Amino acid sequence: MIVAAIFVIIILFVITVPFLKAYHKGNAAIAAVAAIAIISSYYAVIALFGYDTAFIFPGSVVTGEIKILIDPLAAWFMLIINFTFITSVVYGSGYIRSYHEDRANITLHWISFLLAHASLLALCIVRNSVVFLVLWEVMAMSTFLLVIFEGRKSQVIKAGINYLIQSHVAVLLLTIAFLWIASGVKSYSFDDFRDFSAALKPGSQYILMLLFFAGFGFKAGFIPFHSWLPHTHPAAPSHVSGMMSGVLIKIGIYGILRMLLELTFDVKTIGYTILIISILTGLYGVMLAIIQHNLKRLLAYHSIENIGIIGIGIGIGCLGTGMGNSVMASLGFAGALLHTLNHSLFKSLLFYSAGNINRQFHSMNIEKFGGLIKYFPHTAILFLIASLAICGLPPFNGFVSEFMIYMGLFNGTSMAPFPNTLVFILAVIGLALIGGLAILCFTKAFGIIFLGTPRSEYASININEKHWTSMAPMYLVFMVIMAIGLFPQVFMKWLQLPLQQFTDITQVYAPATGLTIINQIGFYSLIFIAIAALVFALRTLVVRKSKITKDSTWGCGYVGNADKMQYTASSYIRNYRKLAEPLLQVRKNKMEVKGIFPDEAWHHTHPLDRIEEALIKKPLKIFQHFLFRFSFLQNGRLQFYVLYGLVFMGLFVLLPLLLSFINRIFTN
Amino acid sequence: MLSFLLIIIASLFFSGIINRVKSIASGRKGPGIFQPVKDIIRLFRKRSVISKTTSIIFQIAPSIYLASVIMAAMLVPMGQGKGLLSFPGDFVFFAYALAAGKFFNIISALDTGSSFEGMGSSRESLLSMLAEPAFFIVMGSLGLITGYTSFHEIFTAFYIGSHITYALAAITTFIFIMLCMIENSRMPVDDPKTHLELTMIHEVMILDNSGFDLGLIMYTSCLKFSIYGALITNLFAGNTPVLLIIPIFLLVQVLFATAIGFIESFFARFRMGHNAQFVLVLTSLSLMVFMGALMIVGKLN
Amino acid sequence: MTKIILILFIITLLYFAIANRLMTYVKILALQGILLFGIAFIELIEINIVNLVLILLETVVVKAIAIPVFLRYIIRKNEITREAEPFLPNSVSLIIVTVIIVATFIISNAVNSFHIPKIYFVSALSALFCGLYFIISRRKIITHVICYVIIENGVFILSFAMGNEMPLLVNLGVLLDVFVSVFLLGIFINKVGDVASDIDVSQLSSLKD
Amino acid sequence: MILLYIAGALSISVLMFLNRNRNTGRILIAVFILLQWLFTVYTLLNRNVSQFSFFFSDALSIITLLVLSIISVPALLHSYDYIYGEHDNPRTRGLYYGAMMVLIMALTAAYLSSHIAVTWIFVEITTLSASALIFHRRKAGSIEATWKYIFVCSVSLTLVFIGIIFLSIALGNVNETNLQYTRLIEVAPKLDVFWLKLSFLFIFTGYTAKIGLVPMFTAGIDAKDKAPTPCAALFSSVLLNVGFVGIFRFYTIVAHTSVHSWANLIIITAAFLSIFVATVYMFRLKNIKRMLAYSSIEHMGILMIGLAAGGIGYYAAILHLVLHSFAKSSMFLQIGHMYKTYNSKEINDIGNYYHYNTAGGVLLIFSFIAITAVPPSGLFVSELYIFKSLLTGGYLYILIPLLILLTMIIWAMGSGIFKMLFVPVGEEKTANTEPVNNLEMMLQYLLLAVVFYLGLNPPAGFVALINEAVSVLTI
Repeated sequence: MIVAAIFVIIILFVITVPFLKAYHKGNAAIAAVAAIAIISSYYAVIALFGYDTAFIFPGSVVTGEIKILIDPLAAWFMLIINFTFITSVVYGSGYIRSYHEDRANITLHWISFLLAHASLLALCIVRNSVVFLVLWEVMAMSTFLLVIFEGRKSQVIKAGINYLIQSHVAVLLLTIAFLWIASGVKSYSFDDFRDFSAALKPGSQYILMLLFFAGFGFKAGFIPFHSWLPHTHPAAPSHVSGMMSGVLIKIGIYGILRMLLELTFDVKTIGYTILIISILTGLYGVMLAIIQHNLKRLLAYHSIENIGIIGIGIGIGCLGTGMGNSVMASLGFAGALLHTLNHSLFKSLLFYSAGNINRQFHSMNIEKFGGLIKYFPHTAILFLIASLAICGLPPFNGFVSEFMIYMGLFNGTSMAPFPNTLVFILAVIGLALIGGLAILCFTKAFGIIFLGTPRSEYASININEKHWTSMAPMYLVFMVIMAIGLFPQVFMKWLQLPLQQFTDITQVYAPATGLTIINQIGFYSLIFIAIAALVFALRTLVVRKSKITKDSTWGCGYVGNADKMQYTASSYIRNYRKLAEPLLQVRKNKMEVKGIFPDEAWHHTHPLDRIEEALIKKPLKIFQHFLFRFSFLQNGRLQFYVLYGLVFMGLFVLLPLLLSFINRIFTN
Repeated sequence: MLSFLLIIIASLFFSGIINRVKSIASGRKGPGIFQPVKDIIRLFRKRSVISKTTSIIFQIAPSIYLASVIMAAMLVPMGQGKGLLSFPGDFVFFAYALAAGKFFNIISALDTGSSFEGMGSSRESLLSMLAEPAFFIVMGSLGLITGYTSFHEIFTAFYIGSHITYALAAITTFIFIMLCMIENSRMPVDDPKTHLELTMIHEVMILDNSGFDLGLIMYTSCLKFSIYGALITNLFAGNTPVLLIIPIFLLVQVLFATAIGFIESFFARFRMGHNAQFVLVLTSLSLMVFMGALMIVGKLN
Repeated sequence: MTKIILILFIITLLYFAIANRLMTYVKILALQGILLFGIAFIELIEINIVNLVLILLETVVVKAIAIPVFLRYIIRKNEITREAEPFLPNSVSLIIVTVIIVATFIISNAVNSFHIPKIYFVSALSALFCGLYFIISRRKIITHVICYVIIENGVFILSFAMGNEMPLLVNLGVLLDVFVSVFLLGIFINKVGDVASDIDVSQLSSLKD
Repeated sequence: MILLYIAGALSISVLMFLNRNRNTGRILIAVFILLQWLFTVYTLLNRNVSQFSFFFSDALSIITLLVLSIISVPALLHSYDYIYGEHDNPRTRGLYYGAMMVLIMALTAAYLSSHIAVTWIFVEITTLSASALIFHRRKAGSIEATWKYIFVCSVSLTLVFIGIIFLSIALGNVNETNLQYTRLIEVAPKLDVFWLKLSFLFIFTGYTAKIGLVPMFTAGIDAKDKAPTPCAALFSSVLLNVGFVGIFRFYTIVAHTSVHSWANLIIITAAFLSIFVATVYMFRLKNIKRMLAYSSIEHMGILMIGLAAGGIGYYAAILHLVLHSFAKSSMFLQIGHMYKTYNSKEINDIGNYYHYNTAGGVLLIFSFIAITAVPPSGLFVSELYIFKSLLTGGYLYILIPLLILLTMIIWAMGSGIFKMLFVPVGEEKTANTEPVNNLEMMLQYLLLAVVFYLGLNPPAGFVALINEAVSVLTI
């Protein structure tokens, strides 16, 4: 019994871990996570091969009976969650080690880590709205505790609270949505959703679906609900950020997909809504990612971008179903699901690499770095691979999913009637731009951090990147990335059953699905690699004969030390910034160079999040001002306290009299 | 297979022709059309000097750059003859393969830690990023007209008959040429013959490459030219039989090269700041193509 | 007869409004006590004798004598300044009190379902609201206590109205009195007397947010 | 039996007051707890039995009595340690315990009383004893708080009394002199609307001083702030409940008349304003005890809204009452430890508490979850029901602002509490971390555990009890 087993593991862990040494806590966590992962993965795998697991708990008076169902969709997400959690826990056990003196804190950290894992898994399989909400908030709280691991810094706490509140708002939206349904049907089970929503008017159906979309969108990070991500990721420890942007935000995607399955609504309208929002999300995310100077913030914005891409996939899928075009539908949903997996892979890899650097320098400011590839060769190469993957370049996994989404889009372009095709072409433009901007962004990130020469004096560097706790998970992820890039057909086979839940296709490789290309893609990527290898081999063959002389970079005649003259991150993206200035909001303050012999001059840019400013910061400020207006109430004056009572009673005595009086006047 | 060979062949004399035209236009006799190839071969034999600051990236990048372009070349069909590889959605692969190559090109420039190469790569990355959508829209709309998603099928099915198709073909050709210029950072956006690093894009990125690597990069750009030439050929002579296509192709290549030569000798390059706008113009042009496509398939009339 | 007494009671309220010495206030309290005694004597004549005696004693002893004397003692002991120091000039408070009384008359007329003479209702309600008004408009803590006692007297009158049906209520009123006296003792025997009796409330308002 | 209990409690408290010896004090406390529980068990055993014709053990009284008896144990024990740590003056100690026992006794009696006047009397007594507790420290602040509490409470209780008189006038019109609740419910439909409205208004306004709602909430804040934390724990749980009981009993009367909707209007207005006020101050406050006091106000507002919304809201209101009592009291007791650690209530002086007292820190985290009604807290369930009742009752225009305000409150509380838990203040000051008494810790954890358990998996008996309590309204 999966649930019981997981419970037992958690209980055991909670009991034992406080008494272990700080060093062993990590290993205990690894063991526990692995155990949970193995157990749940078993059920997931059999579900992917068509043997769903379902059982029913009696539940309590509050919840009603709790139905547990492990269907392929849930299984797919469970596997993603498990994989990322395993890598994350291994990496974390090494990452945390430097904090070993604060044992209590570490205990809390690992316990909440385990809770987060369990609750995420449970969210995938539970089919009862009350329990769902409870688990949802358990997940939110535990991840919140994970985020504030370095809570000694007050800004970390601030970021954590920000995250907590925003996820709570999400819960409220979901609560309203669930209550709306629950007020109609007498149970909290997901199974009644369909009938309820079928009975609604189309408008209400749309609003209901939008409620769910907003609620889950907060977790997933669709604009305008994204603003917690860029604050939370820099605050959190790297393995946590990896886990969060790997799987935590995916649970939002899961929720949306699940509701697409459970509810009845006009698929097309929802499809277009999701599609448009997702395009905007993707563009917005990458556009802001480029101008970030903090590596983790940059990665956070890229999570937003990738959520956008996934969303585009989902949108296409919905539209495909709406138009009865199973090719498009399967391409869309397959792309979305696969990209969910892919993003969880390369994004966690990126965060782990960032962690290796952060552990060394305790800074994430890109401008400080340079030439790190000489100190962190493994990290650098892995970062490069992940960047290529996230840019969706062949022969890596990102390309496969984006390719499917492209195919779906082109397919839809020919299907849709006139005004709507514009949406599709907009999506194409968006996707292409996203790809291009991503390249700009990651050439910047990789180039500035790892290449060139250091832009600031490094303190004594004692590299610890080769510790197995950081290398093993990273290379594991890398292998999976390559595997998906080169042999996607294997994973497509696993996607078959989840796809069948959304589309009417019975056999993924039926030519009707248009997924047959995916087999070949891997093969072509192989060819690409082969050619590259061939050329490089040739080169080495030739070059080996003639000896290579090493000399300093050509400085256009300038012979002094040119390190300070290197292009910085902000100068690298200056052209772009100029171009996108009207859309973005960048606070600049600078000191111009003046005089013939100018002394120091500086120029700072602080990228702001326009949507956050407009939709969250400003309204909050206004509201708080409004609240402060009323702070005269508790003024310590006894007379006033008595007066309040008088006023209150007077209100209810005189108002009715007054009203009746007025009535009497107007009646005659 | 055929197309691949043709492209290789064309790539040998393409930039030679350009140089020849330019020198004739400027009243000189000019070198033979195979001069560039000879240069490249000479470069292959030369020893290379490598900057101390560079890393492994700098050494593998040129090979991958070339590989990406070769990969792209294999995807291009020729008349009724397929390309070496042809599959639905291959033009997506085409674009992304080129992008991959560019990625490495850029980071290898950054690897040297020189301010000029940083500058060049920044410009290059911005321009190519802005160029991406145009290509996709054009191919997408061609696909919309024909209902296919692979180069070969699209071009064979694309039939130039009506007024709209003339317009489409014209615009598309223009876009392809411009894309090609941007890819190789030639005249309107960049002038390879300029001697001020501050105004270069592509040339300034390869300042530190030398010997074999430089040769590779040089040849890569030749190859790119002939690839785009091949695309243009296909656009017009999509479904002509194989034997007939060969002369057409060579003809087109020559015309293309001369055209570039004339452009480069009679036009002045844009100010660096204006390049971005110019590239965006391509996107809007490609939207025109899309509208035309919509008209053809009768969704918009 | 009772009506006259009640009228008198209301007049005391008016007098309270214009009086501006603490001692006068205390005297007014004593007078009200006596008036209440009178009402009780006339009204509750037919309830059982023990209860009646209890009530009469309470009115005379506590209301008319104990509380005034005690207040007088406090004022003397802490040599509180004799001025009442209202926020508003007396003329204004006179007007307000008058308005309150008139308003209560009007309200009582608006209500039709009475089985008790309205005058009780009027005097009680006006005592209540005047008391609250005095609390709000006076500055000294001691005046607050006095005004609270006035409110109580009003309530007491109201309880007389129901006295014959439900003597219980009157007893509750008595109980309330006892509470008040206990509070007064408790507070003013304890430190509050020293800390806060002679100063005005504005200084006793440090607890705020 | 109840007379016995009252007599016993009074005598013990008097003894306590006179006693100067610590060990006797301990024994007396033990005896009192024993007595309290004996009486509770007795009441549990014979339910729906009228005692001495003024007291009746119905469902509501049993629920509240149980809550009281459970909370009084940690309160008393905790107080023992509390006084012990303070300047150990036997006289003040005696007064303190005596007052607390009287308070508990009065609360018990007030819960059980079946006669509107008797309820009123015992509520008056709670005011007396509570003010003695607030007065405990004898500093300027506590004196001020005491004075304000006494004054506001007496004024409001006078209002209640007036309300009762109006009610009796209304009764007089139908020649009815019996003030038993049961009888009142029967005659309610016959009563004159004007007097009924008036009396409801007065009684409601009066009892707001106890339950801590707008308009009369003001004094209670100072009281909870200045009273020693164990007393604060009692004030913000069981003392609020007595106000609720007072209002609820009268509400049951009104619920059977045409005044019902009007009463709902009053209640909702007061409740919503209370939540609003709580939000206003949550952002300004730097004093954790006051913050908790305001959060009590907020919760009372929520449950009153539930009461007014009707339907499942009735059930939710009482559930919320119970759970809130446990959560808030345990939280206050924990704050007591915190106060001992830092000798300050100011959030800015407290930091990195988790480091000094891990068990306490974890408890605080859990109580934060519990008090802000974040699932899996039990309060979440009750709030869920309340939202549901608002949704079904068509009060969407209340629900939306309510949710916004609640979110704001969570924000304010969260930033305060987690700052205290993790962020160190200035230089690492080595607070005097005397080991906390494990028994107390355990009791606090138990209280919290009850919150979570009762919320998520309420035993059938409990549910039945609540349903019985609210059945008066529905039939």
